[in-house]
Amino acid sequence: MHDMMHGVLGLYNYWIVIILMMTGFYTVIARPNLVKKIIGLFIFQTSVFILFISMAKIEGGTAPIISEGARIYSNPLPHVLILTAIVVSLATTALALALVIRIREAYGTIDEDDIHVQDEAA
Amino acid sequence: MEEHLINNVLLGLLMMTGFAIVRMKSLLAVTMLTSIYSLLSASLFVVLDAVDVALTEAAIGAGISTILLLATVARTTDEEKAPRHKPLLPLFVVVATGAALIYGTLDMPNYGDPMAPIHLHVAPTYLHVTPEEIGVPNVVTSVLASFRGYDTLGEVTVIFTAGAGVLALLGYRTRRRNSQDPEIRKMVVLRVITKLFFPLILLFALYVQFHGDYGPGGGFQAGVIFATGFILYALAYGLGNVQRIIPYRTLRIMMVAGVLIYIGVGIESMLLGGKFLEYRILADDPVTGQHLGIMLIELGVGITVAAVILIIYYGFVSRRH
Amino acid sequence: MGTVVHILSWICLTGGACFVLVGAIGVLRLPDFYTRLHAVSVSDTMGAGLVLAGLMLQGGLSMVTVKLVLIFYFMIFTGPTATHALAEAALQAKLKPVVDDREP
Amino acid sequence: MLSAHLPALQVIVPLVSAPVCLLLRNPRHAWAFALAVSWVTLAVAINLAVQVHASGTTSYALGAWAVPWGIEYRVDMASVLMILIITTIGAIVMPYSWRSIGHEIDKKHLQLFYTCYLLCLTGLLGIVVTGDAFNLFVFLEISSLSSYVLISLGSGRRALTAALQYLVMGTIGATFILIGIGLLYMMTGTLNMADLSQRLPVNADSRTIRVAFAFVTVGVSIKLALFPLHLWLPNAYTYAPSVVSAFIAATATKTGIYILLRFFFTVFGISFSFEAMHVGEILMLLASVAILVTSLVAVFQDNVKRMLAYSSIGHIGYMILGIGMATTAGVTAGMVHLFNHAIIKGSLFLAMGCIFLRLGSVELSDMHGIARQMPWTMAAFVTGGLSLIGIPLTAGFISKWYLVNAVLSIGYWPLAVLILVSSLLGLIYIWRVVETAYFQMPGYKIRKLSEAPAALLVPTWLLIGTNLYFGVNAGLVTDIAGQGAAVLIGQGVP
Repeated sequence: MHDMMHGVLGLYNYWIVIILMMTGFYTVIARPNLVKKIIGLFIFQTSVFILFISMAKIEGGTAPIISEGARIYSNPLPHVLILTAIVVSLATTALALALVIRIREAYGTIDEDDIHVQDEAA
Repeated sequence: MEEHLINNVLLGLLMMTGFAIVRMKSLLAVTMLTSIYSLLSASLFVVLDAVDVALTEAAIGAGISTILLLATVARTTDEEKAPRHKPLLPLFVVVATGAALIYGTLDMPNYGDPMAPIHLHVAPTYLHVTPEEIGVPNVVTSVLASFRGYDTLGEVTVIFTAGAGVLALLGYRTRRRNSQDPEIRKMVVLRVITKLFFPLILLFALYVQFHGDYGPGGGFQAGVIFATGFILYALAYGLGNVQRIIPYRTLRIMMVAGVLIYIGVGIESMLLGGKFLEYRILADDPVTGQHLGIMLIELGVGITVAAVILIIYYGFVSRRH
Repeated sequence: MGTVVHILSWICLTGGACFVLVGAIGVLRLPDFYTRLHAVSVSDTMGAGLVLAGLMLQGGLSMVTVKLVLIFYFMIFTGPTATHALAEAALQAKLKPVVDDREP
Repeated sequence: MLSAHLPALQVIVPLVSAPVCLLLRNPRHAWAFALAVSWVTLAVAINLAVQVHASGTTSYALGAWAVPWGIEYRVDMASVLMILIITTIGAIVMPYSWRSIGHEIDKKHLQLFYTCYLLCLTGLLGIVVTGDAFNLFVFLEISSLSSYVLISLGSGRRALTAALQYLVMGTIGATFILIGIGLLYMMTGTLNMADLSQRLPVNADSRTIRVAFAFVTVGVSIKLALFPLHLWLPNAYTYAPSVVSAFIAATATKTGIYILLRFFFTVFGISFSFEAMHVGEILMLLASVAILVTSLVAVFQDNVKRMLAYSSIGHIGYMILGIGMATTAGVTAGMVHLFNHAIIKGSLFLAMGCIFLRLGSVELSDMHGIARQMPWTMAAFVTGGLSLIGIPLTAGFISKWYLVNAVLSIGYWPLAVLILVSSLLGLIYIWRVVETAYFQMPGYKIRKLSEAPAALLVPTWLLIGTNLYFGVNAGLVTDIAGQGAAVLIGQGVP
């Protein structure tokens, strides 16, 4: 029982982050609106970043900038990975939104169902 | 204790924002909520000691991504139609994925546990070696630019790809001078304040660029802030006026130059007899060499990022409504 | 650090928080865009100013305080400008304020 | 001096050329430049292959940081096979591209097209040579983002939706891979693949590692279009410009399979992947369904490019089937087919590009009697088609021979029947094209057509020639594939 409590207290942060990730994931796959899809993708990715940064944290640590008086530093490596991943996410978002603008110009709609109907008719 | 409290409050706010994003139909409102979501996660990153990441997330997620989303919503539509099918399959997929992930957490080390494997292997070396061999206090910068400098080259290439992609998809149009909305021209306060802040933002970008070795910051964040200055100017004074200051052709050269500076440093170190991106042989003293290498590649990153973001912005905004 | 400074700083921080809270309640309770904007802008500028002042007292004479002063300077300019631009945009979009036209 | 840097040069050469290409003013110069670069890349690849063949697995420490603190390039025989596929296809497709792409996309986009092509090449090669899990993710994104752009440049608005659909699914896949890598990192503290494989057995059977395995597998399966996660592929291949269809069909999904091989055999290890997680059985089941279903669907397609796309999903099934067996014979068969299918599908898509150039369509209903006007193009298509079916003396036969042998050696004879049935289905869909092109009366529009220009025919026939050569003289490919499989399974020289 004690073990279980310990586990819950130690892991609930991750569980909340997983719920956040799934919120984004759901928006991507369930919504027909293309802008909403891309926002979902963005939320999904941002939440994965939170997962990575959470694992870098050390209880009582400080930011990994070497300074007098600090003894424990949080792990810098996930920070580096996520810096890269944020850039990747921006690149993806920009490209996706550019495509959405072009799709709107070509189809007059950004709703996946409508686009499907138009494609079937053609 | 306080840290945990702040942490929990932020996570709670993130959940509320996330659910609101799923439920709301107005895309404009959802865009603003997305920006808030990003800002909240940036705050969370500060609490979790990831200051560099926080700065980047605030600039990218809450800043640039929001601008791009707004531009898209303005050029498409604001209302989301209701889905035609009941989302049963997506719901099932999401629940299954989430359950799998939660199952996976059960054997994970506890949050904040100093004895977790990631804190024992590889990372401690970075913290020990950085002061002697690289000589910059910000370990994130040293790992980013030196130990895993090649990943960062990949990252610059990714953003370069995005720039090329948006150019291919949206192209660019040059606007005439003073061609913005007459309505914005009436907003005198906004225009005066913009003029006041424009140089300060550029100055701040330079600070972030060159202070990245010592504090949070670096080429990436600086490039974004630099671009934001110009975007602000474009909002208040019209795209045409900014395109006169930095025309498209300059941007294209900048975007290429940044990547080439980065790769150039790598090739130079190869020519001097080292491995690709081996900075320590760039100068007589290895630590100076590391310093020099990091400074140069951060400069390359900054130039490319600033140019690409402006190119993307030009592409989005010059598209007709 | 003296106890007096400490107490003063906490007074500022709590006061600032109260102002922000009042602003938030205003956004929820007030009837239309303009009044809401009014509530949030005025009280937020004050609230943020007080919080920053409290933090400066905590920081003492150091680099941190210099940075806080800069942030203060930044906020005092941008907050009202943003509010002004919002109100202006709303006016131009022909958003009518809700007017209480009952007889007094 | 250069030979020491070969692994790095393999990626840096196209990487440094991409930005330069964007600066070139004249599109023809951009093309000539990209052409030269893809040939140099092929030359580097051949040198690297010889080097690895002679002296075993080669490692290159980027930034001279020791493993596992820095990023490492690690080239073994399995990577060599992939490098050769990617660079060969790249080198053959480039001369073809000038006439074909010049016809299909706007003039002002040509520099951007070649830039994105070089970026895609960079990304694919980066995935194949890297020994670092996160670096793999970064280069995967470079190749994916550039291929989204390349696909979106196709003519017609459906190219845009195809690209966006691919982007959304691809990003979900990449994010799954990122989650998997994150969990792996969390349990081991390292990102280097060799180091991971050392440290994983200690806590291999933890629930976290199992989930990490599942996420990496699902993520990569989206990227390589494993049935039923293939939904993005038919549209992407159908509406992309012809050259892009050929290049991506021949390289991108193959690279996905390579990533799967790397993770299954190198990172997680054969005993964890196939014994603890039973991924072999799952993969073989999905692959069997894929082979049957997509071959059936392909029979009913009227757009030839779409038909080829469905056939690709089926052939990905063949490769996965081989890998799923997890025996040396099976993995060898999978890798042999990896190479052979790349040259077969490449040549078929190139032949379709010739037809698209002249006809402006690849619908069967528009192609009546086209073989009379374009005999060389259709002859290339038929030869490629025969190879796709697996007629002896073609490379396709070698693949199927290896695959059937591998299946029979573990006694799964129903699978051999399945391969036979799907080959018959292949015969049917190729026959539909042959029947239309050779035995129907050409319409008025067709009679005005002339044969495709030599600039297109020569590269197409070059691939067909390669195909026939490896159909007779399969030694080189089977040798490399066999060594690659041995290295992966752990029986070869490390």
